[in-house]
Amino acid sequence: MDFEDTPEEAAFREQVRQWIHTNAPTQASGGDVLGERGGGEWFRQQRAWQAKKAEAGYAKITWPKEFGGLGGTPIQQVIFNQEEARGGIGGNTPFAIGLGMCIPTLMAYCGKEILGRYVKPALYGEEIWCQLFSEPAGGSDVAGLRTRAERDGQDWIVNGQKIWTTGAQFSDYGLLLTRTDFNAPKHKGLTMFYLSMKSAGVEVKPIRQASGASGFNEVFFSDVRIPDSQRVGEIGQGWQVALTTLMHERLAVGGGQGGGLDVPQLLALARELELEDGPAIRNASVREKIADWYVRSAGLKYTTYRTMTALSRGQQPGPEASIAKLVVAAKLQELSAFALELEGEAGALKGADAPMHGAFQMGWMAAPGLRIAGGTDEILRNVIAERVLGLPQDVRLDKDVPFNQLPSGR
Amino acid sequence: MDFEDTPEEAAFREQVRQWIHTNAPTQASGGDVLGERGGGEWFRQQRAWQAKKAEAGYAKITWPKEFGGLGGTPIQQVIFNQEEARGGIGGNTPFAIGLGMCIPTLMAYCGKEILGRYVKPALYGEEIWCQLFSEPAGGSDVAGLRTRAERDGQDWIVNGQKIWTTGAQFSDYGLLLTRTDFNAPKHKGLTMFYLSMKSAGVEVKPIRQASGASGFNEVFFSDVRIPDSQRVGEIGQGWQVALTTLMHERLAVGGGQGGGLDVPQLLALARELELEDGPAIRNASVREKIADWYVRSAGLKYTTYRTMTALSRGQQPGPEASIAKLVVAAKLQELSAFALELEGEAGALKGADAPMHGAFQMGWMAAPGLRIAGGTDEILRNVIAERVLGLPQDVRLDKDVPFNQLPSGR
Amino acid sequence: MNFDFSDEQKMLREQARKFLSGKRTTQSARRILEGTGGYDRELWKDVAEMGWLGTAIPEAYGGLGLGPLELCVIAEEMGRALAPLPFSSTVYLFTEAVLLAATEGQKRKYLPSLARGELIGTFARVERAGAAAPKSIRTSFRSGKLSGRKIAVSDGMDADVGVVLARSGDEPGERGLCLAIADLSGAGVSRRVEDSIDPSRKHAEITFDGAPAEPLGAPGEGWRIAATVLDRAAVLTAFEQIGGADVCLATATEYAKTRYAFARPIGSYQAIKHKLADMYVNNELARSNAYYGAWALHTASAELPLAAAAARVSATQAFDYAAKEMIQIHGGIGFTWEADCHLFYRRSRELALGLGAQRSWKDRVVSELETRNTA
Amino acid sequence: MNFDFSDEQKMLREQARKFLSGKRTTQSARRILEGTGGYDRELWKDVAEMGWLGTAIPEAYGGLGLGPLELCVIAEEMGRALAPLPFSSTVYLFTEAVLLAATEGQKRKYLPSLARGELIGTFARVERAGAAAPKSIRTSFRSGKLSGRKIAVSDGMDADVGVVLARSGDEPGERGLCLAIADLSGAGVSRRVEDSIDPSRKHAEITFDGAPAEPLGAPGEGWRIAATVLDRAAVLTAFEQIGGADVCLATATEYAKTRYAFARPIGSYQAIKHKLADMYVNNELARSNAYYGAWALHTASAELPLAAAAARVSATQAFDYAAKEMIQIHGGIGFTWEADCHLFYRRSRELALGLGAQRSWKDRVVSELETRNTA
Repeated sequence: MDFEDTPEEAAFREQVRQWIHTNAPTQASGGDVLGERGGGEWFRQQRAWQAKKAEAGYAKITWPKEFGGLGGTPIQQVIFNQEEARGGIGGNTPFAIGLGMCIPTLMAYCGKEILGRYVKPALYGEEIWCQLFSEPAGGSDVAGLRTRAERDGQDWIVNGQKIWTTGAQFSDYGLLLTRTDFNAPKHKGLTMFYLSMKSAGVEVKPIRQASGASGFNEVFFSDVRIPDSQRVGEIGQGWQVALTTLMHERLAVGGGQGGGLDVPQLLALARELELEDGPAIRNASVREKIADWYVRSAGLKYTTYRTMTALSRGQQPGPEASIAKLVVAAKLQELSAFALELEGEAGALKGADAPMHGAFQMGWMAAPGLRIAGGTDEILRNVIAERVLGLPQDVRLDKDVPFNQLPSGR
Repeated sequence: MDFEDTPEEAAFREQVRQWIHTNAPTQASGGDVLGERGGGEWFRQQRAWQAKKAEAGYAKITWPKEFGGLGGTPIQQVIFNQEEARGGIGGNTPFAIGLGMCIPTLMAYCGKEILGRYVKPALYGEEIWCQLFSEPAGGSDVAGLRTRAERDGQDWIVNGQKIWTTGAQFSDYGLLLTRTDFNAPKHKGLTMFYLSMKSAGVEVKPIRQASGASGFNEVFFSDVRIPDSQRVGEIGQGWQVALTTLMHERLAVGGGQGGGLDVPQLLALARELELEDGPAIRNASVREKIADWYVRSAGLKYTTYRTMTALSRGQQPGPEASIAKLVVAAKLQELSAFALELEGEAGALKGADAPMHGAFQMGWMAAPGLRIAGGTDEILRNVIAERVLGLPQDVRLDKDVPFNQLPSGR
Repeated sequence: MNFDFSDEQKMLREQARKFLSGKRTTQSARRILEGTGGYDRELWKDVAEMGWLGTAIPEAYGGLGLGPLELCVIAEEMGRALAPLPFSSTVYLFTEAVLLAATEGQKRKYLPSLARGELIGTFARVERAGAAAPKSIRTSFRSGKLSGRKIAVSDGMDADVGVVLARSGDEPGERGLCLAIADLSGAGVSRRVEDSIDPSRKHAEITFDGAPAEPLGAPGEGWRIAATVLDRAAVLTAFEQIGGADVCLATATEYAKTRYAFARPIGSYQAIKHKLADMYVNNELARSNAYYGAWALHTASAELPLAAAAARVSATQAFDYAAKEMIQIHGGIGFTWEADCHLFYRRSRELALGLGAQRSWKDRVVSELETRNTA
Repeated sequence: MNFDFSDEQKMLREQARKFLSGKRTTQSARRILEGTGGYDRELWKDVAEMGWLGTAIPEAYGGLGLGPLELCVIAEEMGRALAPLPFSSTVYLFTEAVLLAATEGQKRKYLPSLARGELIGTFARVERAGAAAPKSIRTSFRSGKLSGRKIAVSDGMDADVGVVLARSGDEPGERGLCLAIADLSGAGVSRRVEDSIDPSRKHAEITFDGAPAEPLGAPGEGWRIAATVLDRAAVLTAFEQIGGADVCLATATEYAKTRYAFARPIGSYQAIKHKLADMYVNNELARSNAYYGAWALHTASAELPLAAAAARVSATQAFDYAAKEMIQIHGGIGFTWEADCHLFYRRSRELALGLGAQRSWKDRVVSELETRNTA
C-alpha cells in the first residue's frame, strides 16, 4: 500500500508534466469560486489551451487515436487532470459536456460522415455542445419530457421547452431529446436529435438562481425545423440513446465541488473568532463539529484514492461520484450554516462586510442548488440503493401506459 | 393563557384528590423503570386498587354510567390520572389494553347480554384482556395476517400464530383477528372474535427481547374452537372492527415513555463526571447536546399542555401521541448513547458497575424496541404525513387482489 | 388548563392574517430585496393605523394597551408574511427597551410617536464577528456623547433612533456597560448599508463620532437590560420564525401533492413524506416552546430566561429545517430567483442570527437549568 | 497510486473469512454472551495454529513476521465474525505495547508465547468513569509493586498478563506515569467480572495490592507509550468495526429484499432504501479512512495520530449507525433475543467505548489539524 505511481504511470506523468510546462498558458484564469464562468477573455484562453491539448492528443486521452485521442487509459486521464490542476489550469471547462457526453453519444450512434464533421471541432474547442434533456415537468423524472417533434416530410418540427441547460447561451450545437409518440409508453415514444443552436425558433434565456448566479438556461423551441438526417438513433429509441449519454456523465471522478469551502477554511475562521469563553477553536462544540466534517472530507479524499487505484488496475469506477456529491452538498450546507453561527450577528452580512469576504455566506447560498443539480440527494440515494445494493425499484406506474394517459398533476 | 384549572376542573380535582387520599393503598409498587411488570404481589395490589376505583366510578371516567363510568369528560380522566400519578400510583396497569381497546370494541359491536357478562369483571380488574392482532408475517402491515378461522357448524376452528401480544401470559380473554376468506382481498377476508385464553389449543410463549426483558408473547393456536356467538361484527368485517380497536389506541395522551430517562438525569451525570478539561457540565459540546434534548423534551411537555387545553375545551386530541413516540424514542437512543460516551470506557459496564446504576445502559438497550413497538418510526411518519398533512398514500398493490395471490416474499 | 391563546387573540390573528395576505407582502419583500429601499412605507402606514405598533404600549402613551400575547399573535403573522418592515427592530427591541428601562419623561417622549409609526427604532449592539460578549463592546458613552462603531444593525439605515450598548465606566466586563438613546440622523452619526444574506431587511454599519445621546437606565445596567430585552425579543421572534416555518411547511406540502414524478405525486414518496412529517414535528415542538415563552412574557415569570432561550432554539431549528427542505422538495424550480423559496431561506438565517447565534442561546438554556438544580 | 491491499493480503482475507465462517462464530459469541466463560477456547487454539496471533510479531520471536496491513485484514474478519476471543486485548494492545516498548529480554520472554496463543494479554488503564485523563490514574507502581484498582478491563478475567498504566513518580499529570507488566494470576491481584453491555466480551475490575510487576519502558513515558499503543489499536479496531458494519449492511439489505409489507419488499420503500444507502456511504467513508490509517501504520508515518483518530471516529460512526438501523429495518423480530441483531448492536457500542469515547478522539483530530496549521 502506497501512494506512488507505477513505473508506467510515473513515466506518463513525467511526460505530461514536461509537456504542460512547455505549453501551458502563462496566465491561467479559472472560473470564480462556486462554478460561475468568466467572460470573453476567459473563453479565448480556454479555447487556445483546448486546441493545444487536442493537437498533442491530450484533449481526450481515452479516445481512440482516429478521433484525436491517445488510446490511453482512464488513469492516464486522471494523471493528466492532476497535472493540469497542479498548474492551476483545467477544471471546469466549457467543453466538458460536449466532449464528455454529446460526442460520445454521436460516436455510438452516428456514421463516419457525421463524426468527421463534428468530432474534431468539438475536440479543438471550436464548437461547443450542450445537452437538452431536462424539462420543467420532468425534474428527476427525465423521461417525463413533453417537447414534441412532429414529422414533416424529411424534417421534424420541434415545439417545447428545455430547462437547466448548462452552457446553452454559448453553445453551437445541442443534443436534443424529444417525444415523437405521445401514444407510446413513456420510455418508448422518445427520439434523439442534434441541432444547431442557431436554428430559427431556438431561444435561450438564462435562469437566475436563488443565489443570484446564472449557470443554467431555459431553451424554448418554436417550430424549430430539424432534418431527419440529424436524428441520433432510431425513431422511438431516444431513451436508449439518452442512457448512453447519461452513462458517460457518471465517469467523472473526484472532487472540486463545494467551492473549496471545507475544514481548512472553517479552522481558519475558528482561529480568528472570539466566543464568550475564548477563541472559537478552543470551544469543545466547535472542535467536535470540525472533527465530524474532517472525517467526512478525509473519507471522500481517500475514497478517490481507492478509485484511482482501481482505475490504475484497469477496473471500472464504482458509485464514488454519487457518494461524493451527496456528502459534499450536505456538508457544504451544514458547515457554512455553522460558520455563520460562529460569526454571530455578523454572519448575516456578506461580501466584504462579512468575515473571510463572505466565503461562508456564498457557500450557504450555493448549497441548496448543489443538493439538487445533477441528481437530488433523494435520487442519489436511490441510485446507491438500487445499483450498488441491488434493492428493488419503487413501484413504477409509468412503464406500460401510453404517455398521454399518465397522471401528471396538471 | 395560564396553567390553571377552570373552576369546574378545580372542583373535580379537589374531589378526586380527597378520594385518592382516603382510598389509595398505603404502599404502592410500580412496575420497574422500563415498563416491565412485577410479580404476584404487584398484581394483587393492582386489582385491589382497580376494584376500588370501579366502585367509585373512577375506573373509566368517560364511560357512561350504565357501564360503570362517570359519564365524564376526557379532561376529567386526565385530571384523575394526574392525581393518581401524584400519589405514586396508577400508570402502566395490566387492565389498560382491555379497558382501553378490547371492551370499547365489544361495546361498539356486541349486544347487551355479552356486555353484561364481560364489562364489569374487566372494569373491576377481575378479568384481563389482551389484543391478538399482530403476526410474524405482518409487522407494520397488520392486515396481512394469516391466522385462519374455518367454519365448522356453529363453531370456528382457528389455526395460526400471533406475536407481540402484551399481557397474553396473564390474560383471561383475548380479542382475536383472523382470516376467514383467503380468496377475498386482504382487508375484506378478516373476521373478529373474542375467546377465552384458557381455551384448548391456545399456547402462550414469552418473547425474550434483545434487552433481556420479556414484555411480549407469542400465542399459538392449534385447532382452537370458538363458538360463532363469540364473533364480533359480521363475517368479513374484521378490519372495520379492528380499526375501532386501533382508534381507541390513539387516545392515550402524554408521556411516561422512555423510562423517565431524560435531561435531568443527563445533567446529573454531567455534573458528576470529569472530562479531560474539567467537569463534563462545563464542556461546550455537552452543553449544546443537553440544550438540544431539553428543547425537544420541553416542546413535548408543552404540547401535552396544549392537548389538555383542547380536551378541556371539548376538542378532539390531534396527532400528539404519534409525535411524542417518535421524538421520545429517538431522543432516548441518542441521549443514552451520548451518556455512555461521557462515561468513557466505563460506559461499557452496566448495572451496579456503571454510573447511576446503569440507568443509561438500560435506556440504550431499550431504545431500539421503543422505536419499533406500537408503530415504527417510519409508520409514525407516514401517519403524520397522511393523516395530518393530507399527503397521498404510497402506491398500494394490496387493495383489490385476492389475499392468496399477493406477493409475500416467502 | 388554559394553555392557548384566547378567542379574542385568535380573532386578532385571523384579522392580521387576512389583512397581510391582501397586501401581497412577499412581493413587496422581493422588491425590497432587489432594490435599495429599506422597507415598505405604504405597509408601515397601514400597520400603524391598525395600531399594531402600539400593541403592547399602554393607552396612556397612545398605545392599544394590550399585552405581549397579542404581540406574539401579530409577530407570527409578520413572520408568515415576510413583512418587509422595521417592525421587530422598532417594536421588539426599541419599544421594549423603552418600556423596560426608560424614565417617565422618555416614555412620554418616545412611546406616542412609536405607536403612531412616526418613529422607527433599532438596537445597536454588535461591534465584531463572533460572540457579542461584554468585552467586545468598545463604543464609549461619556459626558452625553457616543463614539464607536456598530455593525449588523437591523433596519439601521431607516431607524430614526437607536438604543446603543456602550461603555460608560472604566469597570471591565459587563459592569462598565450602559445603554443610550441616540438620534441616528443627528450630528456625529454616519451610516452605511451593509451587504447581507437577506437584503429584504437592510443592515447598517453605524459610526458614532461624539454623537449626542441620552442615557437609558442606570450606568452599569446596560448588559442586564439588554439581556432582558433580548429575552423578550427572542420570544416574539420565535413567533415570527414559526410563522415562516409554517408557510414553508404548507407551501412544500401543497407542492408535494401537485407535483408529479414517475406518474405519482412526489408527496407519495417516503423521502418527501417523511421530510414533511419531520418538518411538522419540529414546527409543533417549536410552537409549544414559544407558547411557554409567551406565557412567561405574559406573567412576567422568573422562567422567562429559560423559556425564551428554549423558544428561540426550538424556533430557529424549525425554521432552518423548513426553509432549506422546502427548497429541496421543490427541486430545481425552488432554487430559481423567481420562486419565493429563497426569501424564506434567507429570512430563516437572518432571524437565526439577528439576536445572537443558537450556540449562545443553547448555553443559556443549560445555565438556567443549572441554576434550577434540576435533577 | 496503489491505495489498496495487495493480492496476497486479499487472499489472506478470503482465507480468514472462509475459516471463520466455518466456525459459526456468531453462535459461539452468543454462548459466551449467555454464559460465564470468557472466550471460545477451541477457536483460540485454531487461531493460534493459523499463526494469526503472531501476524505482526517478527519471525525471530516466533511470529509470522508479516506487517500491520496483514493484521488489519485479519481484524476486519474478526469484526465480521464477532469472534469471541481476547484477540484485540492480546494482539492490538498487549503485543503492540511489548513490540513498542519492551526490552530485548521482555520480548524474548513474552512474544513467543503470545504468538503460540499460550499467553493472553490485556491493557489495564481506566480507573473511573469519564475521561481517562492522566490525573485520573492513581494506581501506584513503586519498588516493583503495583497497588490500585482498574475497571472496565477487556478480557481482564482471562488475561494471564496485563500492561498496567500506573503512577511511579511524584510528578503530576502524565509525567509521573509509567507502564508495568503484571502477572494477573499472581500474588496481590484479585479480579471480579463486571456486568457489561456486551457480555460476549467480558470485562473485569482488577485490584492490585502490592502485586509484583516489571516496568515496561522508561518511567515518565507511560502516557506517551500508551497513547501510541492506543493509536495503533484504534486503526486495527477500526477494521473490526468496519467488518461489523459491513455485516449489518449486508444482513439488513438481504432482509429488506425478502421481507414484504403491503405486498412489496420493504426495500422498495424509500425510508428503508435511503437508510441503507446512508449506511453504505458511512461504511465506505470509514473504510477509506481506515485504509489511510493502515497506510500510516505500515509506513510508521508521522500522520499516524491524525490518521488513527480519523479512522476511529469514522468507523465508530459507521458501526453505530449500521447496528442500530439494522435492528430498525428488521422491525420487531430484530429486537428479539434470538435474532443476532443485538449482538452487533452491543458490540458496536463496546468497540466505540473500549479505547475511549469518540469525543476524545474528535478532540485529537482537531489538535492534530492544529499542529499541521492547515489553512
